[in-house]
Amino acid sequence: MNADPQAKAGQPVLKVDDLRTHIFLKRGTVQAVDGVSFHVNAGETLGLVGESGSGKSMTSLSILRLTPKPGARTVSGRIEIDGINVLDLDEETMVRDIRGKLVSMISQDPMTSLNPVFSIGDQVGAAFRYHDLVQGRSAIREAVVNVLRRVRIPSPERRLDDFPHQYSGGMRQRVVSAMAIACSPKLMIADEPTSNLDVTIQVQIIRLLREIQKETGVGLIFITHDMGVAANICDRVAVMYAGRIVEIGDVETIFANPSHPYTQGLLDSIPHLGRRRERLYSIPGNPPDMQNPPSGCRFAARCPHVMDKCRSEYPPETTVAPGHMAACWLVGKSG
Amino acid sequence: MLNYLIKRILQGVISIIGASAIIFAISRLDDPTLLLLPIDATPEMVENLRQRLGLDLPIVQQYLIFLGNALQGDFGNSYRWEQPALQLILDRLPATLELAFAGLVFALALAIPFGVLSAVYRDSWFDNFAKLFAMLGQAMPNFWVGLLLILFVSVNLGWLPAFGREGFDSLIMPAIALGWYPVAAMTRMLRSTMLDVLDSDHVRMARAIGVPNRVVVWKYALRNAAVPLVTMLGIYFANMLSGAFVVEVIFAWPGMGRMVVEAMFARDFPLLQVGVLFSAILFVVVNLLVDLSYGVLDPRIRHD
Amino acid sequence: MTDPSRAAGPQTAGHPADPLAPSAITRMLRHVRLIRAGKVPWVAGGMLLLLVFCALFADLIMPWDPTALNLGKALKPPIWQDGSVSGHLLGTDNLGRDILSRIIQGAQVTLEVGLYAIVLSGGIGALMGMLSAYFGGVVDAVIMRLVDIQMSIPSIALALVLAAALSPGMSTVIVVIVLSYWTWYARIVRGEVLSLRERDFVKLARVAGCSTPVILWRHILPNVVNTLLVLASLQLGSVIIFEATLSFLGLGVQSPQMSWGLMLNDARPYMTRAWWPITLPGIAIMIVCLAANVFGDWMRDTLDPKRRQL
Amino acid sequence: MKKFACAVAGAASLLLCAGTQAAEPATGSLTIAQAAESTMLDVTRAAAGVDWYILGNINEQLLQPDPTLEVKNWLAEKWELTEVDGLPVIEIWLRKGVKFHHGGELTSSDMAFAHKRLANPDVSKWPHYQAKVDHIEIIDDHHFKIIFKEPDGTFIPGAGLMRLYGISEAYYTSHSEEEIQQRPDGTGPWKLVDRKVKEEFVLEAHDDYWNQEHRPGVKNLTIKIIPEDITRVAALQTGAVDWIDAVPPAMIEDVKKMDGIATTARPSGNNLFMSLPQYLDKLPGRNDNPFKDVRVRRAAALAVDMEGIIEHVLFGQAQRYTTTTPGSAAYDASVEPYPYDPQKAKQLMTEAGYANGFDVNCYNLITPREPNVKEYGEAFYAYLGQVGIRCKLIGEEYAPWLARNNRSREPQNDGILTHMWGHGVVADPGTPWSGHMHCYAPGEGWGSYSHYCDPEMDAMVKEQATVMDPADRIPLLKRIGKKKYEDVAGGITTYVPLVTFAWREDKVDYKPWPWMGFWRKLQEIGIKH
Amino acid sequence: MILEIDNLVKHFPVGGSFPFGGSKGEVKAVDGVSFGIGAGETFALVGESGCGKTTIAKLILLLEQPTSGRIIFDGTDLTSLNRKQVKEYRRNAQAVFQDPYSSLNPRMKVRDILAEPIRAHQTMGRKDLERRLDEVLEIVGLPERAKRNYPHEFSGGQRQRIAVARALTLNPKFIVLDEPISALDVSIRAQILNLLEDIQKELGLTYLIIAHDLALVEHVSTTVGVMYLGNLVEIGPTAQVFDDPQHPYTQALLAAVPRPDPKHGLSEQLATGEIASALNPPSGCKFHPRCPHVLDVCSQDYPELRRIGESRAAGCHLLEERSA
Repeated sequence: MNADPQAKAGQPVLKVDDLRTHIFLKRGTVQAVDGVSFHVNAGETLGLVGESGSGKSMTSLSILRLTPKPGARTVSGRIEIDGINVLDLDEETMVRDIRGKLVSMISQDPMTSLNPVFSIGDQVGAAFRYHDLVQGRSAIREAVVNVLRRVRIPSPERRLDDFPHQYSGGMRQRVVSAMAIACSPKLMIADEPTSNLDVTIQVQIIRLLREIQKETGVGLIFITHDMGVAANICDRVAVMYAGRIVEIGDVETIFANPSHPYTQGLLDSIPHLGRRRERLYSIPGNPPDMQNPPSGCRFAARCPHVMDKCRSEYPPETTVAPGHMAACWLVGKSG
Repeated sequence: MLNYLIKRILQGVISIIGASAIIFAISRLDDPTLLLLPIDATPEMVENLRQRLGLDLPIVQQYLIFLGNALQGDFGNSYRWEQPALQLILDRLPATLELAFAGLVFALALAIPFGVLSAVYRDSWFDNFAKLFAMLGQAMPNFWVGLLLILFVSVNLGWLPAFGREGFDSLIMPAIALGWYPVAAMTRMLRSTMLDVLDSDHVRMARAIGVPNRVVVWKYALRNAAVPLVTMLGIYFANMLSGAFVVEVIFAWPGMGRMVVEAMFARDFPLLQVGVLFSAILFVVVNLLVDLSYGVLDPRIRHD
Repeated sequence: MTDPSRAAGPQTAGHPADPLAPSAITRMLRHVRLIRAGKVPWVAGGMLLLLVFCALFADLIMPWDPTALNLGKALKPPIWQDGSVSGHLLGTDNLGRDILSRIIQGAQVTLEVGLYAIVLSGGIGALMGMLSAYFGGVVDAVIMRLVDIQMSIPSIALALVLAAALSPGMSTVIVVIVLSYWTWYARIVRGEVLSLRERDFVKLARVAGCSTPVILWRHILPNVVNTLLVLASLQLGSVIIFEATLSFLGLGVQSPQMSWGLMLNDARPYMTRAWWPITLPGIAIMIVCLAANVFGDWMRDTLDPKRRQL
Repeated sequence: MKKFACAVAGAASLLLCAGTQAAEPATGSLTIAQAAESTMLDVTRAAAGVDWYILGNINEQLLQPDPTLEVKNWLAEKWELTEVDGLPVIEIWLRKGVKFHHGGELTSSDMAFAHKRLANPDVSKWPHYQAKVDHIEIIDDHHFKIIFKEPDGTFIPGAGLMRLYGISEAYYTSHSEEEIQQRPDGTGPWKLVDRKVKEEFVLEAHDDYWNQEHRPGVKNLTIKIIPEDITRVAALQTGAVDWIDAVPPAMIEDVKKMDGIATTARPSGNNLFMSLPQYLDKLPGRNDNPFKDVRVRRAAALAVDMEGIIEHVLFGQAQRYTTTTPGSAAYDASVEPYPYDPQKAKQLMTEAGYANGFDVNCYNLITPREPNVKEYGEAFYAYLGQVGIRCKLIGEEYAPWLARNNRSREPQNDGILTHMWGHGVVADPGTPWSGHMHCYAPGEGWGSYSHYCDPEMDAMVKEQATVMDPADRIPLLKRIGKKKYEDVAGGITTYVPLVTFAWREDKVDYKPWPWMGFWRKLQEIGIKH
Repeated sequence: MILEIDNLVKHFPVGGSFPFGGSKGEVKAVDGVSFGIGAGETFALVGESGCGKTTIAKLILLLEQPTSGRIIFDGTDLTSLNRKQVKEYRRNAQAVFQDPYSSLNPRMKVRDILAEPIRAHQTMGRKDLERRLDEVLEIVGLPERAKRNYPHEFSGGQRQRIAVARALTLNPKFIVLDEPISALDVSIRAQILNLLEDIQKELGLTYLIIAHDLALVEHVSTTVGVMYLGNLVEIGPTAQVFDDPQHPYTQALLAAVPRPDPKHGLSEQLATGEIASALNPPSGCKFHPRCPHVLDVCSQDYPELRRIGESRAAGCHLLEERSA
């Protein structure tokens, strides 16, 4: 893994190796994340694309070690952030040294990601206060103003003592971003940060994240279900289906030359602006029940190219081209 | 906020007038004169008394007279004490308020740690213990708790005074008897609110930037749970008042509850009326305060 | 409180800004976790069944006539204590009546009061709540003001006034309980219906051309049934306590009818002499209430995965 | 001790004691507890029995019984019953040197004022007791005459004991009605100095009290109101209070066993009986009324083991009575209560034609006006069932019960009814008998509580109402009592409750006195030294 | 024209309830909107959240009463119908809503859900009813046995099929589709979209589709109306509007759509700021605070829709300048 050939810019800030996070329920176990491996380099954006329930959010929470308790638990794997395996750390160290400082998160819904009863200054300031980076009221205030300015909040001095409900949706997402970047983490996880925003605002946030990344060189995991957004922001894309990564590669490759039938189907089934009035491809069937996933390829039941082997054996991750891997028996065959 | 306040006060006034009309109407279903005279009183004496009390008038007229006088602060004389009923109640009000307040404090003192820790350590032994302990309070009539406390703590052990209102000691047992009941509901509400808050995006966000658990729980989350908790306090205040009627009797607590209970047995309607009306007024006022506190507790409402 | 669904105006963004809304994962987790955590409370359910059994077959299972006096056997302790007399498992009261038999018979009154009160208050409250929410406007305002008025009168105080006017008794107890509890149902059902009314299937039923009664009957009511069941099961415990309290104050069920609260009242003078008459009916109340509450909690967890504050 | 000396000198030397030797003012303080609270502290307005618990210590009458229940001249030094123009006149010589709490000395005009106030129906709860008095003629400050319009048999030894209280005209006319209730004035041994409703009364010994022989031995007395029985007993046990009244029957044994606690039991002013609906021609659901047959009434009286009920239900806190209790003008020791004889009862039932018994409504008073009254009723009715008088038990709370008692109210009594008051304890049964033994005569004031009707009895009851002279009156009352007993008239007499007082023996010096406040008169209570 | 909307206005009062009046203000959800839908057409209303498109759908479905304006369906004005006429209208106009979880009554079996519209309108023999239900189920591609199940036994996509089936039971002419696929999983969306297209072709239906996804709108609609804060800012045949947007808002909206094509580059940001509150909308052109081409006149005068070419219109002062 160290000699990862795809490492484009900088060193990997995150390496995830065979991560398995399961949700344990009385009636069975949901294998929400079931053997996921990928890495993120500094200054790079990795898109984690997939439908709801494909395990992308659970992957990101596993990295932060914030999987919902009790119930969800990371059962195996390795998560290295900046060379530290966070799965070995105790909770106290996670709080003190990792979360916020090494890795942080921008959560999905700007309307619910801010605590309604504390002021913006208070909430953004928490990142400084609890990491002992900045001491004293006025110093923290100043730091907050600075970081709010970095996320392009107009006249942050005046809006510091406002409460979240006094901010618009887009502004709130900027505040959340400010909280995430406050302590200059090396890795940032953005979990569908724009899917609840209107397109005109989405554009603003995407641009902001790009700019922040350029300024700080932070590694970014961008989780989305929208192929368009992924194409817009990501350097590399990992496509998840039913708890596993089915395809991973450069963004150009994935969109131009998708190798996994799921990726292909997904791209064919969404309407593209400018390509009007063509009949869309529709992926038949429904995603599998994650409590009883099929033993073979999880996409087998919906795949137009399904073979007998697909139903019995899970296809290994196969290199299609350098830096482009897909988990499909077809790839192995043709490639 | 001001509009809202005016609206709430108006609503409160409507409630109180409505309550007074209902209580008045019910009270007039019975004729209390026999209880107010010696057993060998002559029919003329009964008639004389009925006239003096105004009970011979049509009920609507009686109510309008009552309402008119009440607006001038005259709630009539107690039949039995022949003193202004309002004064009798007002004299006793502080004791009742003290008891209700103590009951709420006791309930909160248990419910807050129970609710918060149950949510944090959900499904643990503590969660189960807190649930059981709280539920026990909800499963026992407060008078029974009171009697058992008197029997064991006062009579057998001699630790606390069994009656009266003298100092903090005498407040403990009535407060327990009164305050235990709502603990379960408050704990459950807090636990479930805390669970929701602890599962919420903003708490996850706070954790994600490295805010320590104790801060998340005791500052971020608890503060979010404050509004539902205070709302509940407002509603349970009525429960405390209701409970006080019984607990005061058991512990010989000199509050208005006991007086009102006796007024019922004596069919002392003016006193009963004022007592019940004051409970209603207290309830309305407390809930108005609760509504006002939302503004303090929740900035969204403050700026509305 | 202002009603959010009416005040919020036309179009809220796709996602209501509820800061407490748990995420999708947690929602899923919670739903399932509750089924895991909320084991069917066999013990509680069994206790309630026992109560029903006692009430239904009281005449068959009572070892003694619960009203038969035997002054010579007054205040004899339960069977396991010295001085007990044979045949009286839980001892006798001050008139030598068998406490076990009286507790069994008390179960009858307890259940009777409970059922009447629950059915009536639930029925009235649900109807009021549904009408209030579905029609809104003046209907809503009038019903809600009634609720306010009702809520502002403490239930014991109402019982006092009613008892003074109507004379205490079982029917007065039921009237008081119904008057005190209908508001509870009405408020919760109203909230429920307000949100149901905004649910798409109700709107679609209107689009389909269904009349209001049909919508109320087929779409609204079946969807508040769970709530009503949960409320009813939670109410049982509190009705038992309430009835006991009223009877204890002398406002409730009156001798020669008997209830556990009345037994406690009767036993009060002897509590220093004999622990059993004051303790055992109280324990009966406690057990049944505990069972009712545990059962109600379980119902809430099972039937009300949203876990609103019922 | 001067007090002691006076007591030895005896009642005859009362005047001497009071006139010549001023006792040292009492000192110290005691806290006692009572179960029930007096509400109306004005002798004119007070109606409830409990009001006298306090008023009995503040106000005094012309005559009063002493601890042996013998009626003594009290505020009256001497009185005489005469007749002028065929109408009775009572001439009274008032005791001299009787001082009011708030100053001034009792005079004849105060008594005339008391009469006027008591006769005023707008103020008084007792105008009917003054109805036959025409006026009071004042002769001098300590000598007046009560002039009657018509004879009033119960006026002198009656329930009112001349029915005139020594109240200060000056005080009552210069204070508002509210003030009077807050701080009543009187001549009694105790003066009310403070009062907290539902909490306590603070009394102070009246230093100028005229009766030096029977006076408080303590200066300050606080009466706490503790209605809860257990709490009250616990308060005595823990020493929070030094004396309590109404020890609950169930706890008598416990209290007696306590260290350093003394108790005494005294008959209360109440008497219980079971009223039979003899006035009806038909009982509900029947074509006849078995209770019209005296054999059935006697059977009912014989059917109940009252001794057993007293022992087990009332814990011995009761005594049986027949006509009236000792101390009453009509008391007749020769009349024994009906024994418990179910055989005889069944036989009488058979003779009367009710061998198979019959069903009847039985109204049971459930409000604890007396301890365990509900249980007593339950037990009583259960015994009746054993001889075939099968009860349909119906519990009634005090207010509806009171209405059922009263013949002018609906619903009227159509069954057996737990009843109380009506035979007159301490003094004279004339007034209650007028209500209970005479046929109901609407508008005439007779039989307003009567469920019994018999012409012969009517004549006797009417007669006693006009006979004022004790010499003639007492034999007449005894005749009525005898007939009442034999006919089981007005109901089956059952028991007189006993009230038990308990106090800390080492601290309290207490001698019970009877009064309308039924022994709560704290005439002689003091601290032991 | 099967449906014509004429100067439709819907204002919602905020706050205030009986008997305490005193409303705080009005949300101008729909503020004078006119358009027409031809038979067999698919008309799309597009715009960001809060623009009033869903309110228009509700008004058309008679779930809300308009403040003013007219809605003419097949020549009759819906705002003045009696109860019977309303029922008749409902036969012809049905709807499919966004959330397939909320739009099916969880307490009813699929059979009853589907039969409900029929039962509300006519008495039909049991056999005929079953036959009709089977028909619609076949149309939406569900097996007959689905009738016996409850909604929770189906996946989101299947539920949306049931919802479509229900809309079809009465053989309506016109269906309102309010965000019909946005609540579905990405891989399911195309299924429903294709289904809707097939049904339209087969049954000759007219659709009004409410959506915020421009790619979707371009894909399905024949005519499009772009809404902003309660106003229609641009309307015209979809192809023309998308190829050559005239209103700056349309332009910004289109530019902002992320293309699933990495070569296309980052979407452009042509509008600044965020949508204003409908409670307190900006004066003049409501888009002017965000408009990159704002003129002085924009903040003062409301730009009425101006006809552009044969079948298009847009409401912008720039167009006046251009034409002037």
